[in-house]
Amino acid sequence: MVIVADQLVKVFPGVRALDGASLRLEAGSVHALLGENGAGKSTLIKILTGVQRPDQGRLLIGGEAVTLRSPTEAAQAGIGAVHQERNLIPAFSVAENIALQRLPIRRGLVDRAHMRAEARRILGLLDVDLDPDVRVDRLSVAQRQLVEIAKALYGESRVLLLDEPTASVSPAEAELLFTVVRKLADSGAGVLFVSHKLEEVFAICDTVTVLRDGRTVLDAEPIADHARDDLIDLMVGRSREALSFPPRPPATQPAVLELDRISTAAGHREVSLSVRPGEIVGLYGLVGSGRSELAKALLGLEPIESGSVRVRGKNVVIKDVRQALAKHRIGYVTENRKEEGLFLDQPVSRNIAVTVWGRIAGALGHVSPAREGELVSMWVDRLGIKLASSRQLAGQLSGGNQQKVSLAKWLAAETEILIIDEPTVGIDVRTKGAFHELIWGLAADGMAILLITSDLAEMITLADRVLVMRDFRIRGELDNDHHYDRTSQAVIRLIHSKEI
Amino acid sequence: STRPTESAAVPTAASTATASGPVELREGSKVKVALVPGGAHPYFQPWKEAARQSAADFHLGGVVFNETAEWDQAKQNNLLDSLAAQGYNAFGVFGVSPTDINTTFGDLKSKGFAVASLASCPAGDTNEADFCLSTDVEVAAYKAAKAAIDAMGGKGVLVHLTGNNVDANTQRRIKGVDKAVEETSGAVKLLPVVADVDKDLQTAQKAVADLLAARGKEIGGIVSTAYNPAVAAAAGVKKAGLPIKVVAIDDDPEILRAIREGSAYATIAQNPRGQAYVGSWALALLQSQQCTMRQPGVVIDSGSFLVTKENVDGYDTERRKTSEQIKQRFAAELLSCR
Amino acid sequence: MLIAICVAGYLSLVVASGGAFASGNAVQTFFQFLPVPVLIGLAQMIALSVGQLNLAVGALGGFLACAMGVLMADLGVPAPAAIVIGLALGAAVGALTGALVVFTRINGFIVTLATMTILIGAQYRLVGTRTVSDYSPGLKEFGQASVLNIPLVFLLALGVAALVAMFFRAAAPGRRMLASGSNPLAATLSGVSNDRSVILAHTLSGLVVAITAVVTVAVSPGVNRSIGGDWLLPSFAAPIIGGAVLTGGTAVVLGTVLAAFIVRLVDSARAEFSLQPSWVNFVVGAVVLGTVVLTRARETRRSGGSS
Amino acid sequence: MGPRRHRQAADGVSTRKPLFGLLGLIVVLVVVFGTLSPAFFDERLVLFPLLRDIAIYTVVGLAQMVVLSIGHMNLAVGRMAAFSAMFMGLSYDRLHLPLYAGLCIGLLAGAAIGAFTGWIIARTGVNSFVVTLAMDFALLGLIPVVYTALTANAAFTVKPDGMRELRQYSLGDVCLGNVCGSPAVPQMMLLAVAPMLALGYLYHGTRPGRELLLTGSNPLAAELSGIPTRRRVVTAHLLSGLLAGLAGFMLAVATGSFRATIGEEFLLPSFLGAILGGTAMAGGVVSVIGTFLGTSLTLVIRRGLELVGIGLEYLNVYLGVILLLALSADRFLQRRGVKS
Ligand SMILES: Nc1ncnc2c1ncn2[C@@H]1O[C@H](COP(=O)(O)OP(=O)(O)OP(=O)(O)O)[C@@H](O)[C@H]1O
Ligand SMILES: Nc1ncnc2c1ncn2[C@@H]1O[C@H](COP(=O)(O)OP(=O)(O)OP(=O)(O)O)[C@@H](O)[C@H]1O
Ligand SMILES: [Mg+2]
Ligand SMILES: [Mg+2]
Repeated sequence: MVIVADQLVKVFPGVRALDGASLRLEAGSVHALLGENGAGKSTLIKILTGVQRPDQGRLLIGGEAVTLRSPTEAAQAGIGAVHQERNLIPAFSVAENIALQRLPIRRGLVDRAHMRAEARRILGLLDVDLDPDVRVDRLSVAQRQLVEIAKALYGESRVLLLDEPTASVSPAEAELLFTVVRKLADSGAGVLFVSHKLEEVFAICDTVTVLRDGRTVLDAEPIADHARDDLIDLMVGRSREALSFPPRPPATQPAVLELDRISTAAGHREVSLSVRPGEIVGLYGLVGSGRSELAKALLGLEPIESGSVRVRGKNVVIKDVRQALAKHRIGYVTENRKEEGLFLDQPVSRNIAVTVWGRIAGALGHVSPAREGELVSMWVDRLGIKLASSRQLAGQLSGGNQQKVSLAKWLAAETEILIIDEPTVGIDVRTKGAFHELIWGLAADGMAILLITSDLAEMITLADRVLVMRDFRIRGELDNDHHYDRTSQAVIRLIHSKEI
Repeated sequence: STRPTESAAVPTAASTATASGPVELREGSKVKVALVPGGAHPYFQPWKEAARQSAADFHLGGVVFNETAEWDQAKQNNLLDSLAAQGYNAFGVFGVSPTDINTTFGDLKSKGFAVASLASCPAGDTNEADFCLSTDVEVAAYKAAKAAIDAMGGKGVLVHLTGNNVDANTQRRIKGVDKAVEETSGAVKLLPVVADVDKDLQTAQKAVADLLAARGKEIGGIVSTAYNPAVAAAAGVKKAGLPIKVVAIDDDPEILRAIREGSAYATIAQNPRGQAYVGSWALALLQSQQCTMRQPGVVIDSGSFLVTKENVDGYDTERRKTSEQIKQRFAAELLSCR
Repeated sequence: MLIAICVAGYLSLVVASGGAFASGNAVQTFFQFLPVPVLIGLAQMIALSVGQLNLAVGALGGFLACAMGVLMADLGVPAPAAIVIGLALGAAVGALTGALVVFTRINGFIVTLATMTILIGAQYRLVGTRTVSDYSPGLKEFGQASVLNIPLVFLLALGVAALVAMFFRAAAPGRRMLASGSNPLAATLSGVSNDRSVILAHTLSGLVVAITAVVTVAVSPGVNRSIGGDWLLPSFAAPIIGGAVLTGGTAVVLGTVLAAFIVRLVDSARAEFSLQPSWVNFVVGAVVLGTVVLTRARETRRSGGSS
Repeated sequence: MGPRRHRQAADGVSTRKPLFGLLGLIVVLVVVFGTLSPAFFDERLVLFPLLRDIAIYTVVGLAQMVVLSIGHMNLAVGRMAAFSAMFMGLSYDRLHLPLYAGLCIGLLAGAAIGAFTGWIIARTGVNSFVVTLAMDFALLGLIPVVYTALTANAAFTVKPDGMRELRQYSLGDVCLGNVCGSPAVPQMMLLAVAPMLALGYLYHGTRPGRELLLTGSNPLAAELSGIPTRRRVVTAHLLSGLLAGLAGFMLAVATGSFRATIGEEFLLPSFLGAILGGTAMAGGVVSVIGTFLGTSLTLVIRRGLELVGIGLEYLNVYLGVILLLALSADRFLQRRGVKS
């Protein structure tokens, strides 16, 4: 069976999200859908799953035209999807979330036994071992991601649409997913795979479609015929050279941020690290190794049980983020934009300006709109955030652009110490490059940066030193020579080192 | 018992007959009377009928009965203004808030309207209205309590059920009952007042049930100065089968029924019909410039009647007689007419 | 937690009253007036479960009670028929409200406030200021009947509570309602229709209110325009003290029942110690706050109420 | 907190404030009622008292709006009004203070009780609904005790100088040279306009105002963006108490005495005005003008029905029906507008 999208157009107030996008998804193949942030990938997927109705264009399934009025209809047509936003019911069990599409009924009531069995079977496919009865809100980011995939597989989808499924999972878990995807494809399913990680794309996809500004610029061609760079050129519209930074002379000034044998309620033990001005210290680890929570503890959001925090040489106790920002000039870019980073129902301008009001507010806390306006537009330009107007609601931006906004917020704060947690999750190649240059530049200008990322390539591109964390302890440190193979080897070795 | 009121009323009636002839309203067609209670309540229902009748009897331009004030002084003020805007020029009002109503009366007077305070007088000792025709809530409560105490044989434990605790009228009812109890100099013990139980029938019913469950044995009498508690008390006592004397105020059919079947001992009936009927008449005389009050703001007792099983069927004729006497009293003593 | 408070409270009352409070009569009185708060609490909880509010709980209840009263007393409709009509009417009004919310997209708060106003008016149209009391003795007997001093109406309420709990725990529509309440977007993407959930929620809410009205008609000496006038805040207090979240996604049947129980305890205490109304209000305030602080404080350190 | 916010973000319509719609509705209704009963335009007997009510209930709506802005509620809004009115009455009755001095004392009391409520919420993290409900009960108990102890009829009836004038005077009484304001607009309206301007500036022009909105929009993100969310919670409830107090004062002046029953009718109108005006219950979105318009709409409907001579048998029924019809029509037109 093939599914064809023909010349789709979708207009939102102020944006043409899709502007003549076409897609041809063959059964039995893994099909990559590439494009920059805001290119229209998620919109296309929302249309293929009946979440949104196209303004123009047609959908054909197995040759005949169809209109999908709701996700249910899409499911009935055999289309399953993992959307970019997390879409689980926190208070429900894993099994129930997976089966929510079609709850099995026996004698008028939900048949939990059957539901559990189904869940086990599907989780088995992914060979993830998760208790089907555990509540989803007890799961880690990655675990939730896997549940979503299981959910999409439920109900024998013949077509599977994956919108950045690997954005927040560890490499190992990603590998797992890929084998499943292959299995499905070989068994005759059609899989559409959206990702900004081109390595993955080349690893598992057969064919590729590229969107630019809502228009299809490369239509279902064998991926083998294309090199990484010309795909990037197609997405971006102009060629650009891959960037790599030379190692820098180690920073010399005294450390501005030092953790000395910190133990936290969250479970960290004896964590020590220090960051100098002009230095990027990478904190690597698998999902759930405790990096974000370390950052949170540092900002007073998790109680610190023992050890000391020194900022610019002085012992400090940080009560909350406000204090960290105002008094110590420390900023924290959260990893989880929807819950912790953004105000989805607020204009983008406020989302960005929130950290600067303290600085620009005058008497009576008056904020000059002009001053705010120019700051906002400056950062919108510098990060190339794609929006209709700065009054647009953050919730209406594309996933990647939302991520940019939550970063812009902290860059605008002009702190001296910046903790960045998973900065480039779901960010397209070009912008990723821009981010990297930006972060590198910030350090060059003397900012002290603690970088948390699960993206090893990114870590090796940026970090001067890499600390490896596992199970809430620092397992080791190594200097980064920005040489991917060598350093990655070393990091992986540290992670899997057996010594306690 | 109600003897005093009457014996007080009768001689004056006699005297008027001799002093001056009855006053006839000459030209009522320009007078439009609005009768405005504080809100919907059984007590005011007789006003409706009285409104129709006075309009017919005295050939008035119109008499309207409007209960949309919903027990909110601000709403009532607006309502009065709206009615004025519609051309009504004489107002018989039961003020929602006795402490505010003088202000309202003042405003109406200053706009040149005749105003009567019906069924309750403004708090304090001034009355901005032309006259106040009522049995004061405090007096009514006092009489109810006395009736209950008499029925209890002058001793025992009495409970007082009433409405919104922060309402000024409630405060006056509480005073009335307290007064009656004090007069027994300790022979009657009054339990702490149970207020705020008029919100809805079930709140009242619950309160009564809890009360009887907790103190039923010792209680000798219940006096209820609010409607729902009265209905609830009658039913509750009947169900519990306790020898408790329930005395209510007002004579809503439901309460009269309770008296007939013996679940309530008595009620203090007032004279809403008379208030509205005589009130409209006097207002018409004033607004048509035919008469003026000799003593503006005077307070007239509209009468109150102890209703028990014995006189439950007869008390209304007695009441109509009183109304007639009040009318004559107006003619004889209170009004000075051209 | 709530259970502990209930038991402790009840026992302390029994002790304080020198055992009198354990006597059959007192027990019966205590439970006689529990069904209504429990049921209106449940009705509100059902609306809350999808993130809706139902301000019309009291007005609808009062209207239905009066309607049934008038049907039986004035039009001589037999009790069973009147009850069926009442239940149907309740569900219908609920469904209509839900439909209005869904199709006009007007805030549910406004819609139910408007329906509340309308129903209050209708209730007055029906009975004016009189009290309708001479209807089906059979129904009134049922209202007073009890087994082992536990009133039937209370058992009825417990039955309803059990059904509601069942519905939210095990019935597919119930689960879908919770999904909609907890995260509408996710629900949509899982093929759950939020609109349907909202309509269903209001319908069920209306139905439970109708049951409350039936109980009211059975228990109280009569019905008049005051019925339901005092239901609004209690209907919210019970589920929210019980742990429901205003933005939806929760169904706390047990909590609601227990919370209603606690409030009822305060009533009884008021009578037992013939407390001043002012003091009682203090007590209620304190109990409410105390209970919730104890149950919730550990849960959330996040600032502010959940709404 | 998620759901409503997602719902809003999902479609732009529900977040845009229906101001013009409301204004249109009000105009239409005024015209209709005006033609049904020309008395509607009687300045002295209709417009003046109507505007006075609008002034009072706008302030009531604002008192609710400020807590809605952080996603909270204040169920004690009426009782806080009574509480602060009580202090005003006290200061006139016992301290014989002039009108505005007493006002200030009362407002302080209102702000204090509001701040206290907010403080409890911020400390315990308990749902504002429950805390304010409890506070309502507590005050409901406290206030009568004080009044019965100090007054004969649960009210302070002293009338400080200027009270009568404030109640009766209109802009017609303030003249520059020989040009006078409209006699239909009560001077009390100024007491509503002042807070409207202040709040408008607070929310649009200042840091604390925006921080209130963001706290309502997403408390966790607000905390993580360096907003002192707890302090903001206190701020919002403080303002709520303050405004409730002001409304209490205005009502007392309009009706005549500072009494215990002040504010009993405030609760539902406070929500109705704010929410009709486009303020989101979930927090993060407010509209000051909207609150004013929403309040006006409901009061205009009621007053119009009164003038047409609708009795209690139909008043409430029509009130609800008209409200629903009007809003549905408005929504319908809005969506048409968006489509085209
Ligand atoms: N509900 C909406 N309202 C308004 N604009 C929207 C809405 N949804 C998407 N858009 C706009 O449509 C464009 C495409 O969005 P989409 O999410 O499809 O991009 P994308 O390709 O998924 O980007 P990313 O890789 O960052 O997820 C963006 O400019 C976005 O701002
Ligand atoms: N195995 C697990 N089971 C349950 N919860 C987990 C697990 N691993 C992590 N979590 C939770 O999920 C979140 C992710 O862990 P955390 O962010 O602290 O570590 P991390 O190394 O920063 O992971 P990430 O790469 O997602 O940032 C934390 O709230 C953590 O408590
Ligand atoms: Mg996307
Ligand atoms: Mg993390």
